[in-house]
Amino acid sequence: MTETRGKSFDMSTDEQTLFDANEVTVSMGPQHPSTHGVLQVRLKLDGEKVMDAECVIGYLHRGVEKLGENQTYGQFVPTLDRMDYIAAVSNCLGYCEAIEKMLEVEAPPRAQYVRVILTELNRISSHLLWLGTHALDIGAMTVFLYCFREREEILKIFENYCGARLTTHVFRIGGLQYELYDGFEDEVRAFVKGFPEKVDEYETLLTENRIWLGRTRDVGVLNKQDAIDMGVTGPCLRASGVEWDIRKSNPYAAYAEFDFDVPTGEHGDTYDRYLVRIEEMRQSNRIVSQAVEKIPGGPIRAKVGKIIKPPVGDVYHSIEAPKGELGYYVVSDGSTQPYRVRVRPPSYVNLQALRQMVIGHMVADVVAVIGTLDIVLGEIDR
Amino acid sequence: MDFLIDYILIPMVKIGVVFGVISLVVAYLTLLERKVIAFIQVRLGPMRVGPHGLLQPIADGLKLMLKEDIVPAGADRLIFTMAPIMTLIPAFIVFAVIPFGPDFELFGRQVGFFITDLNIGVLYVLAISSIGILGVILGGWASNSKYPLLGALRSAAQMVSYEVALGFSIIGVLLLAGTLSLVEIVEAQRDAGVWYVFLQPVGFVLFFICGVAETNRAPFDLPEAESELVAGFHTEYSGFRFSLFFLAEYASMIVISSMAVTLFWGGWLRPFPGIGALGFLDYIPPFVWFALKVLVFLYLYLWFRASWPRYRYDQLMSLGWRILMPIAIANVIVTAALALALRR
Amino acid sequence: MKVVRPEAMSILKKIFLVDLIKGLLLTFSYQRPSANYTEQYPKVRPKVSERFRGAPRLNNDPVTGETLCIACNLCALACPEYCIEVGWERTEEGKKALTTFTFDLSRCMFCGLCEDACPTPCLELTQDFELALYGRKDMKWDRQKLEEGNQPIVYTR
Amino acid sequence: MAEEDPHQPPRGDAGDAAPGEAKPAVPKPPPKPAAPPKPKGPQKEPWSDALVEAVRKTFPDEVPGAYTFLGQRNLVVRKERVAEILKFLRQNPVEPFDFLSDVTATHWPKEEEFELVYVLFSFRTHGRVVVKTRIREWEPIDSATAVWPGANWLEREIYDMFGVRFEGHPNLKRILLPEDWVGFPLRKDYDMRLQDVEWVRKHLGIDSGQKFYVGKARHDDGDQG
Repeated sequence: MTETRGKSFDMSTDEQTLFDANEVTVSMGPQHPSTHGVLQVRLKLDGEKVMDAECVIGYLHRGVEKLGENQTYGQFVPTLDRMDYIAAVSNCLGYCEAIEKMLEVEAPPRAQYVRVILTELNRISSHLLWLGTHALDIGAMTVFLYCFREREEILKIFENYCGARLTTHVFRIGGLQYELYDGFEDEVRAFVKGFPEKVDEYETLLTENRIWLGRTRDVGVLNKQDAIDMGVTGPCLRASGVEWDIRKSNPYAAYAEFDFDVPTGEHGDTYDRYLVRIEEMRQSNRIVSQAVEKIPGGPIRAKVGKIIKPPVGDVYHSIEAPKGELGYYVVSDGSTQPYRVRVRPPSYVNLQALRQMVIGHMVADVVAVIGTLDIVLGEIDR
Repeated sequence: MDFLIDYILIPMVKIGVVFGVISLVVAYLTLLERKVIAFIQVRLGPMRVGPHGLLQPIADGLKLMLKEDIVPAGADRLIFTMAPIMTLIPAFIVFAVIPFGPDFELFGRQVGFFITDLNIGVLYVLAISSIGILGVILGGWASNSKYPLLGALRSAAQMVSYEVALGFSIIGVLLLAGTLSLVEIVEAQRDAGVWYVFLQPVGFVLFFICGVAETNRAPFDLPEAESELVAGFHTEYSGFRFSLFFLAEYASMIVISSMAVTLFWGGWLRPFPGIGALGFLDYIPPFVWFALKVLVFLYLYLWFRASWPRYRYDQLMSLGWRILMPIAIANVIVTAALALALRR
Repeated sequence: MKVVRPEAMSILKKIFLVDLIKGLLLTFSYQRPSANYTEQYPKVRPKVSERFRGAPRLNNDPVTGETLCIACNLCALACPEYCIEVGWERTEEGKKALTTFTFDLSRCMFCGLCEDACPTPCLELTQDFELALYGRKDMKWDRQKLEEGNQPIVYTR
Repeated sequence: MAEEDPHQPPRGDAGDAAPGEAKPAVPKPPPKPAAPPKPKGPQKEPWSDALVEAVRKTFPDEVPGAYTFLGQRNLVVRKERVAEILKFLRQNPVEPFDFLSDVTATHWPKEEEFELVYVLFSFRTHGRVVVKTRIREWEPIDSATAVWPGANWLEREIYDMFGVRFEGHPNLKRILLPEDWVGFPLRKDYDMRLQDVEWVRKHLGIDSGQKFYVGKARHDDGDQG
């Protein structure tokens, strides 16, 4: 991308041309400790200052969309888990709901509630992983392990529920495959009860820490207009001051029945994004605590035939994944296989904003900004 | 004969002992670091080699020695080879002047618990420890790679800035003790009956902060910031040469801790050396007191590393020049004025 | 809802490094051994959940010892990775009887769709999770291996 | 075997999804025009409200269709002034769609056409509209980057996967695939197993096992090792 918006360098001043000869191009990644996967960022540096940055992606491209065209609707679901493998449940939910929308069926209320609980737990686990790695990038290594400890509890719930921890394949089109196991509510309740004080612990380590403040405040600023223009979604957009959460604006599953707030920031810097995500974890916790108390009874799967054949047509359905708007555009030609599945990956679009966020900052800030965007390369490259 | 024993044999034995003990301590410091940080992070750390991983440093050392030694294509071979040695040697020879304890008698001979007592010991430590940085810079430059180069640049700037503040923070102690010999500084604290940290708290805090920065440890570990520069100046190093850098870093940690103990925490002296009522503490040998105090400081190093994020390069610079330097200078002036006033 | 930034610290708190010391105290308190979270994996076997989707197994009838598989091929059709091959022949009565069953574990992603599709309690994903092998060839499990179940190498230390 | 497999996917040419085999898998036009199964299912319903009026007023000849399908509002436009229409939609006073969620494409080989799909979102009404336009193969289309800079990577991906050229795009080159890759993988005539064998050999130094499958759309796999 060549257009430069927001904060950019004026290359025409004398000072800049004087030092042009000292520019050095550093390739950060694809093997680098803090590019969160196989992202390559080509940095043009003047000393430690970033003059230009270019993302090179595609190292993990597996052709998920092509695979989808060659599998039946039901078979495609486990493949989706491999996209954003940090938030596999969200991927699954978005796709299943898109197909349900096409089939004009609705998952039964019990399934909806379980979906909400698992998706919100997944959001917490995704944010925990983000917080851990983001803090690790900035040098606070202990937060990483504490976050993983809590994430482990969530993964245990997933494992008990559906038999897998990461690539869960947890929902099916039309509802759920697995009935809740004995003790599910108790485990979730125990987690929900203990979690807020763990968040307080992370905050003790980071929120007021002067080094953390220095590393995150006014770093990677993305103002409101730029964020909208760049198509940034999720916590990154909300930190820039846009109050938009698909769970509120276009409620899906059972989200309309729960009481929660959408945290927004003001400055659009790394510190605001940190605060927004921390608050989102608390809000997700709140949703789970409400949902687990009133799981309705009844069937867990709507009547969907063994062969899923949606009518001819197309549908775009999007949900609020932990990283942002996760959209599925499915075209059906009436057969058992989708004619076209398009995934709108939130990380992919958010990563576009990296360039304008890092120009003018230092190398160390590039690491902080990559961390704060919360990208998952499996989703970007698909 | 006496000449031979006093000036050849005893120093040789001492050097051998100190070198051996320090090497061992450095090796086990790596284990201590892994264990302490592991426990802070609710983990166990190395557990497989020996009971509770006690033989881990030896296994690590063996592994590093047996590993292939890679010199990258395009690297400056000679300098690339020399750089780790240039870092390691200064880190070890600093121990020549560190007093581990008072004189003691051995076979009817008065032997000092230090290799030598230079009358300019403090200067010697400062001078030698700044040579080590040369190896870091050269190593980063000779690798012919961009990340090491950035790491070397960072460490050069960092060392230069913090060296100054470090020097200033010691001056308060020197004013009080009136000597540059480390042994005499400890003895001066004994005579004064109080550790200098109580007279120079600001000086001590400054010294330790600058010391952490000097040794490139968290939160000032910018030259090797693994999440930014991969591994900083030693990115291209492998095997034994890498382990030399590694040893040097840990040896300098011990140096800074020993210096802090010697200058501010009364060296080998027991707590409250002026209070006779605590005389029973004298039964613990002075060397143990010294070792305990050094251990506390080493623990602090690890504790900091586990708890705090890392500074950014420009923040580090502004901290050094804009905050630490003025405070250090003010401390010197205040100490000098008070010392002058009280002496009258 | 706007997130609230913490107020600026007072000068006194700043000088005495209160923010940094708070963090230090927290990390210090976690050194107590009771807070430890590590599992010593090969020594202590982790308890895998009942529904865990691990190594596949073909169940036999516990009484007669005959296979429960009716060779319906549903698992092979359900598999997104096409890693199951079912071979059968007609018996004299015209019924299908299982002859071979090949499961390519190297391509399996343990999604559980084959298990869901199986109309009998035959094909099952068990709790075995130690599936590392030295060669890809061994990853193709035949009927015998599937019926015996996985025999993982047990490491003692 | 065939009588018991409801899951039988049409494993033939994935292209037009017509099985065309002897297996009675998915009979596309139901042979028996029996009772009422045909009208069942969602239908496209014409959509007209103030927004459509406004668009039609500004671009009288450009909007041949406007319909809703499953509650989703679709606007079919002609390709010539897509960027202008998008700009109008972003700024129109009735319902400003200030957010571009997605740009994507679908290949329709029978018509030799590509359908470009723009998904817009309005922060004010929380409504979505899907703007669709069709172009012939190799026909260029105006880039939306002038309206939303965020369309940059999305359009690059379409170029990468379908070979659609966007005029006025600042940096139109491949994004997910290597720069010198030959072929556009998401076109329907690009088989799932197909790949740029030359590229793989040149850059990875291996003979890909999948070269045996070039041009052969088969799912049964031999031992690739």
